[in-house]
Amino acid sequence: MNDQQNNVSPDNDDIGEETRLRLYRSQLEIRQLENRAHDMFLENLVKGTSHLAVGQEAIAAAFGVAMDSEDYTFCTYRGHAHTLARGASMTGVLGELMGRQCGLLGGKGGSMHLTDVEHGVMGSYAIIGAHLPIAMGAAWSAQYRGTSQVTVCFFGDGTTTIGAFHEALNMAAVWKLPIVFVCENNLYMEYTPIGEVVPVEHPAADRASAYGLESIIVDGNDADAVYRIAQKAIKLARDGGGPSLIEAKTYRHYGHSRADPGTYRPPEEVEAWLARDPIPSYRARLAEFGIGEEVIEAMETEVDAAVDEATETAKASPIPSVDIIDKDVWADGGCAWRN
Amino acid sequence: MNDQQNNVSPDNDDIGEETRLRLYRSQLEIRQLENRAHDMFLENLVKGTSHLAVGQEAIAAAFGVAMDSEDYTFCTYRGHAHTLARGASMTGVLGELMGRQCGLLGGKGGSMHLTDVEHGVMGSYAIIGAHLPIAMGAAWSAQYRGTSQVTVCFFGDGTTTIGAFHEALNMAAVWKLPIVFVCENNLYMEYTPIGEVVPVEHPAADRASAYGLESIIVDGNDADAVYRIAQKAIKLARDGGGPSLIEAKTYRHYGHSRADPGTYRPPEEVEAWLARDPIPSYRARLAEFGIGEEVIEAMETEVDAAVDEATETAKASPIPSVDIIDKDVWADGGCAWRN
Amino acid sequence: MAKLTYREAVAAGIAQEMRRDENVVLIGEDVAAAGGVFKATVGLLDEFGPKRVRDTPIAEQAILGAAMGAAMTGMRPIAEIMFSDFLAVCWDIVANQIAKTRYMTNGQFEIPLVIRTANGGGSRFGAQHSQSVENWAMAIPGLKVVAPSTPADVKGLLAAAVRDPDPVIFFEHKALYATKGEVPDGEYVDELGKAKVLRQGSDVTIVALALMVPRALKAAELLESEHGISATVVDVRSLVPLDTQTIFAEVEKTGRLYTVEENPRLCGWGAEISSLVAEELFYDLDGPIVRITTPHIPLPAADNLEDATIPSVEKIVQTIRETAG
Amino acid sequence: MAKLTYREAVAAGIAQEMRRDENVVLIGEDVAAAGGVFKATVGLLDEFGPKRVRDTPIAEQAILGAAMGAAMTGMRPIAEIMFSDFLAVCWDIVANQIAKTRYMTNGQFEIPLVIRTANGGGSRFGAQHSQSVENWAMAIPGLKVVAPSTPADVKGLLAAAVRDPDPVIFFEHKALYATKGEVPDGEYVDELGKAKVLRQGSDVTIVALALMVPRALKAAELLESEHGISATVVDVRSLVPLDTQTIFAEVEKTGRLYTVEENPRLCGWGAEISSLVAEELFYDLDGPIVRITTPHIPLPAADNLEDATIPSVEKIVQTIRETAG
Ligand SMILES: Cc1ncc(C[n+]2csc(CCOP(=O)(O)OP(=O)(O)O)c2C)c(N)n1
Ligand SMILES: Cc1ncc(C[n+]2csc(CCOP(=O)(O)OP(=O)(O)O)c2C)c(N)n1
Ligand SMILES: [Mg+2]
Ligand SMILES: [Mg+2]
Repeated sequence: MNDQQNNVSPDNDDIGEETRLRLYRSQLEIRQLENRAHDMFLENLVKGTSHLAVGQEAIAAAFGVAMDSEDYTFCTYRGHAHTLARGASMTGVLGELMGRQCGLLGGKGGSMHLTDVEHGVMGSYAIIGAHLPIAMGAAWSAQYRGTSQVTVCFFGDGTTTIGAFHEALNMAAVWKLPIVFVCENNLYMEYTPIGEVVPVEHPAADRASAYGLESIIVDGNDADAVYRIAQKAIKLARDGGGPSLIEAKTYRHYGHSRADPGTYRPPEEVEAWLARDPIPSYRARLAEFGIGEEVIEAMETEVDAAVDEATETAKASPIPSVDIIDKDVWADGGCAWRN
Repeated sequence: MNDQQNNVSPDNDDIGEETRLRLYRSQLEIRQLENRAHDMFLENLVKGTSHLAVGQEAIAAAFGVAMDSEDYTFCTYRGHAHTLARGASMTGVLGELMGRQCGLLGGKGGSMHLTDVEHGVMGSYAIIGAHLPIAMGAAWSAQYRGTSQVTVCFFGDGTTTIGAFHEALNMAAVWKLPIVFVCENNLYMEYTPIGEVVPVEHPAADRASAYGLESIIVDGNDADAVYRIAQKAIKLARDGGGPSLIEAKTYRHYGHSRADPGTYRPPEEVEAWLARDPIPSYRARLAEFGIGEEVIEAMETEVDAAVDEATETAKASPIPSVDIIDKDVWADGGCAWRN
Repeated sequence: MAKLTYREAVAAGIAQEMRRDENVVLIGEDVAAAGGVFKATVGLLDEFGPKRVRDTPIAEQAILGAAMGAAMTGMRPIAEIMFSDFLAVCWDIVANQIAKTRYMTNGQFEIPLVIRTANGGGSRFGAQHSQSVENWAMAIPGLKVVAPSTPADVKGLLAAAVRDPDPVIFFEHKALYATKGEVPDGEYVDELGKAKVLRQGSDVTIVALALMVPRALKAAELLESEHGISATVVDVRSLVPLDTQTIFAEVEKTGRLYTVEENPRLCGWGAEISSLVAEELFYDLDGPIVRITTPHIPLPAADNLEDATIPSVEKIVQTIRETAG
Repeated sequence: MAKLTYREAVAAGIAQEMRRDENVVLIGEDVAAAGGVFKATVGLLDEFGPKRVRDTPIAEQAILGAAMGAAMTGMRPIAEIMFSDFLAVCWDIVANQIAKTRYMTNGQFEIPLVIRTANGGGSRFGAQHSQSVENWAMAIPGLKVVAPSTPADVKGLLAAAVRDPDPVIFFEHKALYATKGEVPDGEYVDELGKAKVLRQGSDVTIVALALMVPRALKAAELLESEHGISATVVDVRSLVPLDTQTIFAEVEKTGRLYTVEENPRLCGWGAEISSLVAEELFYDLDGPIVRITTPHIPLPAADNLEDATIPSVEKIVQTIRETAG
């Protein structure tokens, strides 16, 4: 077990101002964009379903900052955060949620499948567990091709009970693949508390030893702590040391999905976690480390403006042409299954 | 970890003569019948494929003796042993291997699907992993219906890497089901050594903690040791204490299946394990515990005769009538999918 | 008769059967405390308690394995697979185990279980949460396959499925959950394997299923009122057993068959019905058999794309108008 | 031309492509050291080493996930699923992930991979190791589906599948592994999506696939010599893309279509072809379209039962004789 602490003072800063500002900015961008997406549901501008990561931003942000641009991200339907954290455009994300031409997938995929290959976002997968073996395959490919690329694969606590989780972890460990599996334990699968469906306390960490891996738990609401762990695991993978499995404790502020008000959660629990909101606390830490209020405020203003602009651009984008329906089933660009 | 020893002397016998004789007889029956099946392959009387458990008899025998007649067994394509150990008829087993009317399944299922509901043999399953969740379901049913039935589910070392293993263990543990999972670790999946595909030393036992279970390893070539562990795990299950996962170390004398001469195994390894053949050593133990040679020989003669008789009966049995092809797709006895 | 929504009819059907037989139980992800993600099982936990209405881990193989093992040993489980797309993660248990075990064991087991699942598109959920996969199930020997289009059929066919001694895959349509209809009060059990003639016409026979049924009905009205084409509409309701008698009788009368399928084109259930008619009713046909299907592509997510992909009333009208001449 | 067995042609096709392109790799259970349980990959480990020819754990989702992730990132993996029945345990990766990801991402990925698998009956392995499931694959938009009947086609189509930029499910037939045939020497690449007319007749057109092809050919000989019926035989070879041009041209000539399928009846590929012909060639037909299939039941194991279940030469002859009049 490896419970991460922050024994670092402003005089002894292993992270540094520039990185800290990136970590804060990334968290902010995610938070603001997710809240905007939420508002747009209410206006019925976002269709289908949508799964927000508000409350969980520190994890995506920390990995986003710790990863190299060539590295691969695989995430879930709750993947707006991980997608943004790699540098995908806000307009592309919002546009996809709204089913517009400017969407990352041109409107074809929807909120659960955000993908941006140029930024190493190798897809958001909507069927629980499926992306763990696929991410493992990308890691195998990097190993085979002899690149130094690392794959990071995000998933939830509820995902630790499905077969694909087990298959992927086992094969990644046997083949010593350059991959980091990140379990974001937000205490719930959809509406059911994770403790009711898993016989161990830590759904991921208590299983690491089953794959010959170290048990790693980190405070997922502390971007610095996650960043440190991320750096370590990514370095291990890059150096040929094989996979890691990290369990990051966190909490989602909204319900599971658009349709869910989250009323099944005890109010005390919600309150306690709201008090541990990763963003205000990180803001306080910036101040602690001597970063001026004006710098922080300027960044906040910038991020707000960027989200506003992305919103307007996405709103102004036309809906997709129905012509694309017949496109890209096959690599030849079409959909013909017969001559 | 719970490595079982035999610290029992003839004066201090926890098992007793009657049970020991049952254990020996069951092992013998399996051995003789499996060898007969092997001979009949060579004569082309057994069709399709077939997976012999020669060398692994102690495990099936010990559980067979430890179980109550109402209990449930679920096993694999390598399931002749477990089927016989619950009392299924030799003729029924051999007949099925030969595709005869007298077969346990009337010739419809073949060697990989032996089933005998009357004796609690709830089926042999030929797709790796599938029967673990199904066995778990039978255990849930016993719990739900409030019976005291225990389910025992056998599988191999290679089965510990597939998703269904993980799903079944997790749910059995969360629901505290009356089930005993028995991994027969014979060191190989088909032709590939288990060590090449699993990142831990003990493919089952090293994963028990992932389900909140005790790690249990037993010498699978020692029927007494397996019997003791079986009794304990069955009692735990019957008393509402939930599941166990047992790893029994053993070795198959033949290749994986009919088509496999097993040449990929180092000769020293084969020799070492042949020297640990469970049957001669158990015979020696009987003598140690004062059971007379004449008693043993009489039993051996009886078993030989029973196998001979079953062989002749099965050979004399007609092949199935093709009329049964259309029978029993549905509970109404027929196969109509339209009116 | 009470007016119920399609989703209320699900709960009503389950409750009816659970009251009758204590061996009927319900398991699935979030089916108990949350009442299901589609709210189709609301109230069941309260009435029947956590022993009979159970939340499970996310482990579809375990869910269906549990159901199968229980069904083999005297219970009558109803298992929910939240979205029918997820049948793919437990397809081995469905297609290789549940479907085949009775036959392989020469009839030693009955496996009376129901797998309920939310099928179909129209919710802008994208390609992994919107599929119509009733044809996957139809292709597997040993499974019965039902897909109701109205609240009354939901209740009656679900009850029949629970009482049936064979495994039944019960496809509920996501886009119909909010629809309302009269449902017989009191104990109500329908019969599996019976199609329903919903409208009688003289020119063409339209055979449809689930969400395609209301669309076919609407199309038939428009065909009549605007194009002078008189259409019979048959709701297939049950793909296995298949009521070929009813379907054939209607095709014989009109001499023209149209199938309206939500599943993508290749190997859909319409192909099977078409091939049956082309073999057994060839000489009664007055013209080509036409299949109206979702094209053979994954389903796109954006509203306008999804709407242009799944067969619409307009598409049905247009196709029939252009070919029924 | 060398005479190779069907199984040797598999290894020859893989070796040819691995020599050409170092991004081609092979993974699967027991494919490396053991050369495959059907001995179809013998020699590849020796030639290409353990980095390119890899044994895996028993974890089909991991195998196909590995292949998909690798294909998305520049490799061209060939993954073996030992028996096609086991596609059910990884059906999600096949049907929901591999098939749909290119489309869902608006073409951001190519997924050039091949899934080889041993399909079909005749080996007395029973219902979980003998299925013909090519229709499962055909039903999934986004998959190409190939099933060769001769060693030459194995080599040429396997090479074409490896070079194809889309995912291809390559069904090898267990009962054909031991058959022999001429295979072109040197680099040999065939084309996906082309059916082959193996025999030209004037009375009926028989469309067949894989093991059913030699049976259809034999049946055609008997029909000619013993019953005076002259049959065309088309080997479909590729279900997706489907060569409707070739099939239609032959049906037009004879006016009668018979499909011979090993998959169980409901929603088989023959239904799709039948429905296409009933829609587009209706007026060219001189009589019913007849499907000859394995009945809609799980496959029994005993020799005589299995033989009486899968379409045989006699069954084909008899059906055509009784209906082609
Ligand atoms: C195979 C499968 N089963 C069920 C679902 C429905 N589902 C979507 S999200 C979810 C809960 C996932 O919980 P967790 O892994 O903890 O992730 P979180 O949503 O908390 O981020 C479920 C059950 C699914 N998408 N795929
Ligand atoms: C899902 C699946 N994958 C592969 C196979 C082929 N197969 C049959 S037995 C076997 C090896 C199983 O090894 P293990 O679990 O150790 O059992 P053992 O044969 O040693 O008793 C394999 C890979 C299968 N039957 N099912
Ligand atoms: Mg969660
Ligand atoms: Mg083994």
